[in-house]
Amino acid sequence: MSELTYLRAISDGLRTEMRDDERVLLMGEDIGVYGGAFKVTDGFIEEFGADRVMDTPLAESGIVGTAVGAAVVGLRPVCEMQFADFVSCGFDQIVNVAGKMLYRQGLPVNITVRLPSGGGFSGGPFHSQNPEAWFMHSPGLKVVAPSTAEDAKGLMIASIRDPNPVIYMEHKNLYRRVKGEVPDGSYETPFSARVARAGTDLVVITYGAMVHTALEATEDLEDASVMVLDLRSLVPLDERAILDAVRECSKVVIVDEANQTCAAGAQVAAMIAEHGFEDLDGPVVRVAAPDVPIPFSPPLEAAVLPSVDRVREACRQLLEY
Amino acid sequence: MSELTYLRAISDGLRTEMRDDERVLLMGEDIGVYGGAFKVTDGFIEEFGADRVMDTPLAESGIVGTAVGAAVVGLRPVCEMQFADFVSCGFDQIVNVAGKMLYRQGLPVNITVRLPSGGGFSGGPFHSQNPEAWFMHSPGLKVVAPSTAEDAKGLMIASIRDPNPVIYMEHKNLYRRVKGEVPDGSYETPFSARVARAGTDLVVITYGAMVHTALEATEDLEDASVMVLDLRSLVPLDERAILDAVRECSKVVIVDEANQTCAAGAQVAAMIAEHGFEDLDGPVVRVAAPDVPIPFSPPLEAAVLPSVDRVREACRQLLEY
Amino acid sequence: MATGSTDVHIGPNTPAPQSASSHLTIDDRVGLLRAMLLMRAIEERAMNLYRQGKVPGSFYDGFGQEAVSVGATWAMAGADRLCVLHRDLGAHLVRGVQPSNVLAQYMGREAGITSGRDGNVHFGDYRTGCVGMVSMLPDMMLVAAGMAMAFKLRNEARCALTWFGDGSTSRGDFHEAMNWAGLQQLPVIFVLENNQFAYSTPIDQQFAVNPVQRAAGYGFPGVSVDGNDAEAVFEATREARERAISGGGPTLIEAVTMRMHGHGAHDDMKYVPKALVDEWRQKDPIDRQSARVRELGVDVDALRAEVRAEVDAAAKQALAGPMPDPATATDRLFHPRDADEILLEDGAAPWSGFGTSR
Amino acid sequence: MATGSTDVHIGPNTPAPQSASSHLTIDDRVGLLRAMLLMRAIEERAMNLYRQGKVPGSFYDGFGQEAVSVGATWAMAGADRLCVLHRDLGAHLVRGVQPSNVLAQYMGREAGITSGRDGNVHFGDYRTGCVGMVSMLPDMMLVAAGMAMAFKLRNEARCALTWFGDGSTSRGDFHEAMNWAGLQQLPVIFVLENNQFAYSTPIDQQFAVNPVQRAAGYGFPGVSVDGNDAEAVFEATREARERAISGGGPTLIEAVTMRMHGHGAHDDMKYVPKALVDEWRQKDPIDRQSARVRELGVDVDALRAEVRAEVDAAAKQALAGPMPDPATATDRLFHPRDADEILLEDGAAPWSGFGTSR
Ligand SMILES: Cc1ncc(C[n+]2csc(CCOP(=O)(O)OP(=O)(O)O)c2C)c(N)n1
Ligand SMILES: Cc1ncc(C[n+]2csc(CCOP(=O)(O)OP(=O)(O)O)c2C)c(N)n1
Ligand SMILES: [Mg+2]
Ligand SMILES: [Mg+2]
Repeated sequence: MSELTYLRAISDGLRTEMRDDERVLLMGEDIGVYGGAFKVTDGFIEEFGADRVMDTPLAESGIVGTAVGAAVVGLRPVCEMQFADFVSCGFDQIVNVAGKMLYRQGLPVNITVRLPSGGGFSGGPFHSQNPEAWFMHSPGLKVVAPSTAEDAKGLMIASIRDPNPVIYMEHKNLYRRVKGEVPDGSYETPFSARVARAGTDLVVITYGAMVHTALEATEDLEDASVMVLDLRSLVPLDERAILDAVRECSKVVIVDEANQTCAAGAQVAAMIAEHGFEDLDGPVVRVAAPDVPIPFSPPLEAAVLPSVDRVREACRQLLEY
Repeated sequence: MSELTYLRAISDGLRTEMRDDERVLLMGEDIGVYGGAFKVTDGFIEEFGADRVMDTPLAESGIVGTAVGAAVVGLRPVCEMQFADFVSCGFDQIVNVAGKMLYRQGLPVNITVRLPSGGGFSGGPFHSQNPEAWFMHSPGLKVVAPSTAEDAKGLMIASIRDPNPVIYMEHKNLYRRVKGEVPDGSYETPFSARVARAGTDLVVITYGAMVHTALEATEDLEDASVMVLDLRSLVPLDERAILDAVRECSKVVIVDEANQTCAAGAQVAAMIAEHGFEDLDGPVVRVAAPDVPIPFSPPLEAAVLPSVDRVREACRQLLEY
Repeated sequence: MATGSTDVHIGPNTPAPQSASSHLTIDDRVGLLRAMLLMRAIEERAMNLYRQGKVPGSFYDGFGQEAVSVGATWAMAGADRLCVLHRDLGAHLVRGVQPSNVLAQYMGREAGITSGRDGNVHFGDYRTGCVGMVSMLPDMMLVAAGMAMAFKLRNEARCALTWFGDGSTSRGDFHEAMNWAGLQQLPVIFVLENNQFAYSTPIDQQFAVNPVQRAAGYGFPGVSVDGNDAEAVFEATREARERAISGGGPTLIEAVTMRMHGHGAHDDMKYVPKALVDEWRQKDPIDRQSARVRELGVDVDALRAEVRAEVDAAAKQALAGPMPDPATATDRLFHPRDADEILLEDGAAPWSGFGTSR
Repeated sequence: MATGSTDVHIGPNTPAPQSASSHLTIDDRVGLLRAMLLMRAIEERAMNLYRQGKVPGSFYDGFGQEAVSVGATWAMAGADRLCVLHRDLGAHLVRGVQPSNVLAQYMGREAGITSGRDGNVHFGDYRTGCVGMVSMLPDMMLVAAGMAMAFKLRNEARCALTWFGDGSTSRGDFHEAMNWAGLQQLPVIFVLENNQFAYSTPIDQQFAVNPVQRAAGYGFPGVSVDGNDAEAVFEATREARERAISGGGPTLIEAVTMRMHGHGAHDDMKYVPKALVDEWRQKDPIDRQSARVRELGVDVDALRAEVRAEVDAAAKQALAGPMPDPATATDRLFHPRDADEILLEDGAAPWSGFGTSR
């Protein structure tokens, strides 16, 4: 066990798997000599060399497309988009080439695509997006979103080993803010949900950075016992854990940092409205970013991103329902 | 009034607006000399010339990006993606350039992007997609999806006149299958829902081709009175009409041809679960395509796309609830 | 065995006449013809099946362009890897895909390469070292570059090859792949199949300068070759492969040809000047190769008859096969963790230069 | 008025000496210097404000590259249209954007061009004929091509210009824009700002062949120019504009320069060889232009002092302005149907060749 930041835990996951498996290589812009825009791969090029820590041209479609090619002949590329926002430039290769290869022709595509995502530090409209829902809506891709250092490492290792394309959402606002005990060596975190805090009166269902917002918002909520369910994996979605939580608590708040329409939270809410309806003791409440680009200026950004206060208020109102 | 197919109604909308407004120009692959892969613009180049019915290179990012440029200096481009599926290749220009320009810098982008979408004729994984949810999740874009010939024309004219980027979903499987009386001359269909059939026991909420599936499935459903609500516009979403229908009927089936996770139907279901909860008399049932690419072979495709039978069965079960 | 040796050969390793590539035996030259005949016969049969309503969706063929896929594939070793495009059925046949499976594919049957999940020539049989295309053009150029990148990283003497059309060069992925390949000097061969049109759009509405001239701007050679001459395409590809596997980097080969049918079965191509079609009909690649091997004393009519019989049998077999079971429609979305790893496997490589026909 | 005429001029229309472009008056030459000084002073002030925690997010500047944006914009008419990139603050200044609004923009204040919706140099003031960039590079090349397409379709003697970096040339949109512009022979100018690096990645890891050499492959000229010489950049752009508005089509201009600061304020650029930085420090574009106008008898120190005072006042004004009201955060997602149409408007065009300084 070592105490690591979320960021170092990601690095540790990558390093562990690269040491164990020489098929793993990293590809991305400025990940080699510079160590990555966020320094996730700091020191990697010294240990693994430029062939396995590849500084690529500024070309997201190129990164994903060549990674697919390398994967089907036996490598296991992990691609970094410098910011999750730039994945729009490699979108087609992900959804049409990587996502549909196995279903169509029986050929698995073992790539992992790292998306440093999310807002909270004045990144503005192009450095704050949470694009996971685009990929949830695109069949053939797995999507994971760790919230803790331990899961960041374990999900990284599991993503690389998974024979399918995995979109790995890493929230930039957790990189240095979140620390935790992380097991040494190799381990995998399953693609399933985790009860971040047990509770019986209400469940907050969320993932990524919003797990921490939810925990903080409900820490001290009068006398209510609030469960926080951390989804960890969005595809596959742990429907059983969600429905169990709904059965246990009867009241649900879903928190999502992404723009609300058709977000991950919409899918969770819809699934509950269909399969957990009888267990519900109140409306399925959602807290998410309104449908606008994430603004740059701190007061505007704070008004848009789901805050501890907004989540607390939503829980409070629902508890009173 | 003339009786037109859905396809001809789209053409009529384009032609009407091009005659009225010389700023309107069409851009796309094979839309000029050939008249478009589906012949929507058949004869246009003869009437309007190659400058206004522009055969472009095979480059979707190029089509959208240059259209944005032309729009901000005063033209009103209508872009055709040859199939909706290829919009993934112009995705970035739509979501990041067109969608965010007004919010960021106060400059509206008046473009319309036509997406011939949907399955039902063995188009296979790359000629059958329904990508509207990607755009619903991307702020700054309007999204419309007509189901009738009359609305196809009226929404086309309204989309072109709307100063914002509009994603116009035209379902290929309606092109020649659906006919209707269409007013001559110029008119606009509002970006709001329409009651396709009144009813009081259950409402099927849907849009596009599935409106017809829903109508057929519930035409003769024992003695139940089934409302069918045709959303017509997905952004903005007519939440009031949806909630009114839920209040009236208390039971809801949502039908969506797209892959189910994070689809338009997920958003509608989530919205109802939050704001219509008290009016619900049963689970919010969804019928959608499972999360796989749309297969080519007729028996497989039929197993995946929502069918009249599946919708009828879902309604029947919910009515019995 | 779909292609390669044939009953109609004169004898192994008979030297080819001066006029032809000195790297082709007579067996090779007949093999090239046979593969082209087979491609054409399968596609003609498929077109008939389409007209009979047995092929769902639309249907696309490579009539008149057979030399491009057959000639290029003939130069590829078993361990090489290919991304095969929509005019290039010949590549699949040379690599060993069976005609009956191709016809089953077109008809959406269970025995099709994709088991009915994808249609027409949108397939790749990973057991032959081929990745099937996606529709989005030319996405596969990047996949091919990526395979070559892996070969280079692992220091393997192998190469990757893909085809794409003239129109496809307008898209960004063309550029990203060209730049990547040139920058990393990858063992990859890009075959630009210039058939004068992209759907209805002639090349002069696609680009101001022929893209083959762009190769230099990426740091590697671009060569033009008569795309209706299978031996010329073979030879250009062979040279490119030599360069690739010896560390000399990528090559862009422009195969100049003509799309002799409509874009798809639904397209009457009335936008193409009749004179142009007439002109190219004179250059039919099968006629050309037939004349060559006929001069060598090969009984081409017998070869044609043999191929026809093979396709008849294949069609019969394909038609007898079942459609896929709808209950399987949602299977295989994800590969299980505990299942065997699946990677591209070696394909057939009939060229005599590899010392073995399979 | 941010730039253009100045108090320190010698007299209008004094002919420029032989060594400089014959199209620049002394006023022009001083104006170029003044705009560069202003750009540098604003960015230096912004960097201080960033260090004081007054600029949220990161901060990006164009230190050492001032000649590229200022020189190119100087050649553009009011009716021309620009897409301005992240090293090109000078373009905004020449077009008439006020320094206080720029500083307010960096600080996320209400008076910023985007009212706090976007950060740093991600802005465009449509009232000056400029479209602000999106981060995705080089998406704006297509937008610029599209504006030029509209001009050509409407038969207007106007052109569009945009900048982009060496690294950005690797992306597909570069190619789609180049191809589109060449095919349609559009009145567009592409200024490739080759500052030797894309973030940490040197140009030899971005491409095998300098992209300026690719222009020919798209059917139009590519020219290289000393990007640290404002007058040379002006002259190349002026010529390109002449060609563009007279129907001669696009031009790719490579402005060779060096990124003298880190990629952003957070970047110590230790990956850049010190010798390289030292070498380029000798070529500072402001020093060069200062020497020139000093030779003409202009009091450069007074000019510097004037600019400094202007920026002091601007900073004061910007700091005094409020942050945006959070209640407005979701406004203006869509433009109302009944609101006035908003299009790009004409910007300032101070070049004497246009006969008016505004
Ligand atoms: C990205 C993309 N856009 C549009 C299409 C639709 N489409 C299919 S084939 C074709 C023309 C392709 O022309 P070319 O590349 O010359 O290949 P050819 O069919 O002539 O062999 C088009 C536009 C596509 N497949 N991919
Ligand atoms: C499509 C895209 N991918 C990644 C980035 C992240 N990024 C921002 S600037 C930069 C380097 C740009 O280099 P260059 O084009 O040479 O411009 P410079 O900053 O040197 O002026 C990168 C990789 C981006 N902005 N856009
Ligand atoms: Mg072609
Ligand atoms: Mg640069």
